[in-house]
Amino acid sequence: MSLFRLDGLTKRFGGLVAVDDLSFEVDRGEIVGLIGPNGSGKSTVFNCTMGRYKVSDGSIHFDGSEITDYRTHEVVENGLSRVSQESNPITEMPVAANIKLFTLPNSVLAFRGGATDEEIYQYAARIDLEDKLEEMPDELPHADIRRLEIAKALATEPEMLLLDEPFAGMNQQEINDLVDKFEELREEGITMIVVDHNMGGLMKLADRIVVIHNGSKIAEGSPEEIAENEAVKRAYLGSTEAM
Amino acid sequence: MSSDTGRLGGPLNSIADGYNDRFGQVFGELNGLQFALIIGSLLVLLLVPVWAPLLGMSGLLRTLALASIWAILAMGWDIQSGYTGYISFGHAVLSGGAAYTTALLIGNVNPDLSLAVTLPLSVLAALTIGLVIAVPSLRLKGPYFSLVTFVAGLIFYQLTYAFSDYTGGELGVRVGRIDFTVGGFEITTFDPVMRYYVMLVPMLLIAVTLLYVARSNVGMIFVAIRENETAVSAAGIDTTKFKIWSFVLSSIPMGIGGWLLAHFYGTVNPLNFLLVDRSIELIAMAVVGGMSSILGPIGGAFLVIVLREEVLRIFGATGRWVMLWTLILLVLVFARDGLFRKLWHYLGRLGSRDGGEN
Amino acid sequence: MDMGAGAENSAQLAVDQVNDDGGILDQEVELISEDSLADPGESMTATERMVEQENIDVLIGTFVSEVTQGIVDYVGEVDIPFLITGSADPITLTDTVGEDYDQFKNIFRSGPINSDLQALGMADYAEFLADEHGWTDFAHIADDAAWTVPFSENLPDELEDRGLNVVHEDRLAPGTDDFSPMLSDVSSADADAMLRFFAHNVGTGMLVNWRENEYEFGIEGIHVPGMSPEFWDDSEGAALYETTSQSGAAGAAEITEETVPFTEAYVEEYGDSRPSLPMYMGYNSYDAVFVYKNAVERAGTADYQADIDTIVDELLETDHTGATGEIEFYGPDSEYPHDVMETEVDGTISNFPVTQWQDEGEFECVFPRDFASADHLAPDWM
Amino acid sequence: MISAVYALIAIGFTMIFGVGGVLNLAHGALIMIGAYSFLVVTSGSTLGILSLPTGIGLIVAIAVAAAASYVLYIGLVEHIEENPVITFLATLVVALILSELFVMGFSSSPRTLINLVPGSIHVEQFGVRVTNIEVVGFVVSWIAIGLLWYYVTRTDEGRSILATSMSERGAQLTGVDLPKIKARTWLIAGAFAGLAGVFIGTLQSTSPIMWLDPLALAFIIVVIGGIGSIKGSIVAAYLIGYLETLTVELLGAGFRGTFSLLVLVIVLLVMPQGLFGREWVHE
Repeated sequence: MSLFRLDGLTKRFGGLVAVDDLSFEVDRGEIVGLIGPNGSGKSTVFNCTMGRYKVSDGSIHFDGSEITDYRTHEVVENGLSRVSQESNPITEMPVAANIKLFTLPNSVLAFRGGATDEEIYQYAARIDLEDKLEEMPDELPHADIRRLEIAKALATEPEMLLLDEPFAGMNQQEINDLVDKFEELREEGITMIVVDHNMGGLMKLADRIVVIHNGSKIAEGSPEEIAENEAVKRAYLGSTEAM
Repeated sequence: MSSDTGRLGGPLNSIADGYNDRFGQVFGELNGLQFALIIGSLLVLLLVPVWAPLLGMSGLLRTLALASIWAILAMGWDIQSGYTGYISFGHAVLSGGAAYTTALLIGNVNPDLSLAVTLPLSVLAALTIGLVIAVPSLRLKGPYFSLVTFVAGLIFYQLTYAFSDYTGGELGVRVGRIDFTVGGFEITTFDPVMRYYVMLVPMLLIAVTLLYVARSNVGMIFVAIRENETAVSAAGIDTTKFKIWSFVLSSIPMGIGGWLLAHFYGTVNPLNFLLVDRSIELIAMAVVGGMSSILGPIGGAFLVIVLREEVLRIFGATGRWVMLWTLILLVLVFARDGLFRKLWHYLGRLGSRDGGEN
Repeated sequence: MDMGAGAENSAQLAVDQVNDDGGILDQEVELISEDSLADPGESMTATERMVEQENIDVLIGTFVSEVTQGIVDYVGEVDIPFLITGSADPITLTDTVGEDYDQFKNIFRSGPINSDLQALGMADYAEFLADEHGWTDFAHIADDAAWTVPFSENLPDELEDRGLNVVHEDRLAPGTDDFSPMLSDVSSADADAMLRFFAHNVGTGMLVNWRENEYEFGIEGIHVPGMSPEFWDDSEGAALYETTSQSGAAGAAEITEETVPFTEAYVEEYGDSRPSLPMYMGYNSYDAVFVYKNAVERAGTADYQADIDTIVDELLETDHTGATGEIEFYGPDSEYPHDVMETEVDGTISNFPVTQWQDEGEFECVFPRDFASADHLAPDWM
Repeated sequence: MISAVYALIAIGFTMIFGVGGVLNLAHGALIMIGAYSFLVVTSGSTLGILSLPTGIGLIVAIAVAAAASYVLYIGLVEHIEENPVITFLATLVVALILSELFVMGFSSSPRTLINLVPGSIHVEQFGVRVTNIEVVGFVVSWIAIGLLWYYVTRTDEGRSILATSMSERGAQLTGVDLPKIKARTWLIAGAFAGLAGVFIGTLQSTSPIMWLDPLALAFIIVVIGGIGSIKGSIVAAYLIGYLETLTVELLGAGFRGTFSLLVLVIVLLVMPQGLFGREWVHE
């Protein structure tokens, strides 16, 4: 049985259909790439999944339960975590506290608790951020801020990560390092959906790729198959973007 | 300068370290100077009945008792508005609601009800009103939330007139003073010294409790909500639940403060309890002292009340308010982080510079 | 506030006169004044400060009922003689002195007569209007505030009992700013006069509307802002023809032989500042100083901490001819304990005079007839 | 009739929010400034030497309130406007300070303004009475609104205000001088408040507490009409006018203000964008 399943997911904004009857599944341990030209609805899929947008139609299942109408924190409690496109650390708190926040119990009476310093160090170490724990977020270079976002997501102990354009703004060296990290995380048993608008970083990483265009799925298959797919090429040509 | 504080800072720092070892985890760490400020203020406050008459300022007992109540209210506001960033402009409704509950119980049920009945029911009323305001309005953000709470204040103010059969309209209701016996010892707030402690002790207890909350995970989550609410829900934390929790944590001190204020004045009326000015005053105190620090609002409350009741009296009844509001405006523009936060950080820098080896 | 300044000036005048005359019990008298800003909280602070730090011997004043209400518990506790000279709500005495005499026996009202009695006075005045102009149909409009409750509860019945009609009744929220609906209600009820009781509401907008529309009814009753001698200027003359009752009748009439000399002395001393006349609380406060002086001199002591009972007994013996009239107090067991008694002339209450703003911005005393300085005028458009 | 004056107040309030995102709680105080300026220059009772004709008084009131509004922006709000809550608080404190200053300067006793146009119209058949000043208030308010409408839709300067209120960033990109636009908006809003002040001060009362009620009303109107929308403000002003009359009829005078406030809260919670929210975006 699949770990994650979208079933006819549809999201309308007024008259505009951002996601149109989209269905696909992700198996445990898989890394699936979700690609499409700008404005094709990739981020909307994540926003629906995370409970940020209300789903217009269709359903979302994760780990055996339907999470379609869950609110964000409930989705996260269920083992899904998202690394969003924009970095939003809390600038008033150092890196360690930013990570710690993501380990706090969702209980108003839990005055103490959350990760110990040692555990926070471990989360940071998984993404090579362990040297920056005392720094304030606005002192960090871009790539480290992105790492912090991943460390925060990892701190929620997810079974599956939704990665929204994780390579944006990074140089080739940084991308390669990050791809290696994702491989390691997969070894540790984390399932991933990676959104990107091109296939660059995904060719090596993804087991399977889903392509959406104007909110609908137009292709699905191994990276090699997708690279050859005519419909995908047309979609990207239409939007004058290179794959 | 640095040699001065260096001499002083050394021993202070070692005492402060003793404190830090025991309580630093719970209430936050202090350096020697900060520790001295806290302990010094505490001693000064606890010993007012000793030193004020010697200086011929026994009126201070009254002023500082009032300041203690307002400090409770300002802290109550701070744990909700200051920490979560959902700035309430109608917080006087919570304390006023508690005061009016006491008033209605004493005025319409039984004038001899003991505080064991009126106090819990009043706090409960503050809590209920807090939730009635919070649950629908916390969906709004920024100035819109402030607007709704501001309007809630106006509504409650007008309701006291609309239901004047029960509330006594502008006359209000007489509730009398606090008068109870502990172990054969009668405590009455007609006595200025006892009254001072009846107001000061709850203030200190509430301060310790709220400091504990503010320095805990809960406080951290509140601040995170203020800074970035979506990030908090992405952390698997139900922000709505915590925002409502902040109102709950706020309502309790507001309720206690409202109850104390009712008995401090001896009457509950719309002017002293529900007028929008009262909400603005408590915000002003918190902001002047330094929002989201708990200690700042205490300092702010004492500063504002002492200025208003003692220092600025030379400007006359109306002129005093002009001066007070003008000073508050200046703080808003030039020191919006708050005077006591500035002082705190100054001591922090001073203390760490010469206490580097600690 | 004008009212408070008038009271302070008048009390100062009384104190100066007392000192010129050798003081009280051969001691020089000092007046200490605090502005309560009509705020019960402020007044609490001020009272406590005056009692505990300034060691005052007697407390005189309080205009708004909520301020009186706010300090009575404290005053009762410390036993200091307290002469109320402004607020008229009967409950400030019946709920205190009347409920727990021992605790509150030090509280008196030396003026004005309480609002239950004022309602009777107002009924007398309505009969006078019926006599004078044939006005028999009245509208009753009051601030939606506690101080007007005695009027709303008593006056309409009292008027009906006397064969007059109450054709419209309404209460106005404090701070009402649009008076047109109310005026047109009164007008469509065909009232001859509107009896209005305003302290929180300021009828200036209403007066402008009334005059411009030439509504065919008189505006009578009690209008606290309209008692200010500056109200004519403040309202740019819109006050013309409105009446209000006020102790001392703004000095326009010779209520007793004290009234005019006091008014003249006031005008000489303070006539150039606001308020240029003592206003009702000024008359009452002036009288209160003498009431207290006489009582403690008879008692032989002003030491309330030691001997409040003697001072209270002597206050109860008061029979003083003041600027507002003859002052006597109701006894402890009467309906209005420690309240100033109404005085009567020809079956009409006489220490409840009514003044009217007449041409050229002068207060004229129009009621009671006994010492009126001018005839009551109906608006010239009626 | 008076609803037109309320609309005038609400429009000023909403324009400032539209272009700067500032809730100006000192807006009511500007109304007070207008009323007292009129009083000072027209009435012999304040400054004996000055008793100018009322027409000039009206112009002075507008000018002084506009200037005060401009100074408030340049001197204070411009420096703190990036923090909405501090601005909210600071403008409120300004209103409180002005209120106390007016108590000191003019005493707390309310004043009446000299009537611009004495007299009234009485239509016997319908039993309707209207004072001339109400009629003039109505007409002048609509003329002012009309002029504003012409200004923001037909002139380049005015259009830039409209554009800024739609999108601050967009307007900036097209080379609009933002600080200048904002200052100009405050000037206009102040002038409107001054004009409204003279009518409110005549029809109701001129007192140091006259700032709160119009402010609360402006809130209600603006929120119900949709913050930032001129059209919405006008519609809502009339809506609230009728609603208040209805409340007085049905529930009694004591509930007049409360009911409007309740409607405000409900509107805020149910449809925070108001009746005409973001209207300018679509135009």
